[in-house]
Amino acid sequence: MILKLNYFGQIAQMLHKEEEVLDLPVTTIRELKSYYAEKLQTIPFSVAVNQQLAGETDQLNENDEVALLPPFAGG
Amino acid sequence: MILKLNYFGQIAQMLHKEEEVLDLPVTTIRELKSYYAEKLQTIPFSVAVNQQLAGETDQLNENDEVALLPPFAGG
Amino acid sequence: MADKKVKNVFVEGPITPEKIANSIAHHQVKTNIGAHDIFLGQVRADVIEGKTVQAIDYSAYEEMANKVFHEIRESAFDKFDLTCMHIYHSKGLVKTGEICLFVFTSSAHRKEAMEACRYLVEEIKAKVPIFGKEVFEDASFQWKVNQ
Amino acid sequence: MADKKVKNVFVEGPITPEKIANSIAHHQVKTNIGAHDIFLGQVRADVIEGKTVQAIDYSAYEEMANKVFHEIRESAFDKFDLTCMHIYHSKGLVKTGEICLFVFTSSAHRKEAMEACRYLVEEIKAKVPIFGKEVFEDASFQWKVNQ
Repeated sequence: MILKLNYFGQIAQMLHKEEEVLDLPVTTIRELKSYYAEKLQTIPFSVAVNQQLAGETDQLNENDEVALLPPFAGG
Repeated sequence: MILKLNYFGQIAQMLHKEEEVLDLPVTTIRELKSYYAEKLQTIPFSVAVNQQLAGETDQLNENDEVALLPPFAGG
Repeated sequence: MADKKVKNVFVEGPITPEKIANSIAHHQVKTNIGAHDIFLGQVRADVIEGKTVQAIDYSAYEEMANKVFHEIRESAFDKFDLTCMHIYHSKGLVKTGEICLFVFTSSAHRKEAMEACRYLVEEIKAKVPIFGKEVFEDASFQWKVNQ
Repeated sequence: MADKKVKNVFVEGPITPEKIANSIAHHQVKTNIGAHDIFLGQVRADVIEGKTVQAIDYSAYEEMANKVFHEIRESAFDKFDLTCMHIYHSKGLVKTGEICLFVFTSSAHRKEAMEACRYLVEEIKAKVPIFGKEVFEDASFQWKVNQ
């Protein structure tokens, strides 16, 4: 599935990029998370789809804007 | 007993003065309060002696600085 | 950093936004601070029996008030882990829309700063002998009482 | 006075005391306000393994962050009886002692202003996709995580 991926903070640093378009073999957030879990090692992260935080069982759709978000540090 | 009396806010307004020295026939705060209750009609008030809030049964001493305080409105 | 000297909390007339800005700026050298909480009391144009408040004329039993402010400060330093604490209150005339109370707490962390600020405001309203005359547009007035 | 338009909350670099003063001054025409509460987040010079934080470099998923700020604002207007509410957050470099978060609530009465301010700060810390790199004096860094 074609996804527009956005990386932030420590994740962008580790992956050496802030965005990319990828065709990934995933259809749910759970699958996406396990796909990235090994690349991101110990960094905890949440996932936003089209700028909304997504739950584990949410489905992904073609061309979704997907963001991998490390822990928040606002304030 | 000679007392240095200080009046504030609505009480000063009603008594037409801010301070006076009086020789009053009172020895406790309770007596002082009942002495003033009729002059001050419906204005609730607390009493400070030498700049500390006083309780009903506290004793007064010669030359005490006594303040009659209407309800607080700070802030 | 509890300070044993009784300070003068009273400011003649309203507390200006510039005073507040200066006070904030002075804390930028204190790099152990992570959170500030500021409470501001502003004079409201309440309408009472058809008449609108124009200003509050504040008076106080000043010497006692400053002592009570001091006690409140000391007790807040005991209760909360604060870096700094500042309190200013107006005396004299403060018009509607102007600021009459400025409470400023600073701490390493937000929880302490916010709880201390709230504590201070409640204590000030309840315990400090300050009196306020709400002046209406026709120059009549009534005496304000804290809730 | 809930506002349906998504605002830009981000300010480039630190939030200045002058900006805060201007924001306070702008509220002096709103004479139905009786209480303001202001929370300020300030960058702390924490010492971590012998190295001192010099600055935080903030980044954000800005478009989503502004939407989340908007949702938080709307929910605060629903929960609390507020006259006004303003939120600003820094992006980019904010040095120790400088201000990175400014939350400003105003209401007729103190309780609402203070509770809303606290609610907003907790919501912002928990829900907004903002990231912070704590930069040390030797230019090394670590990623900040909210407690």
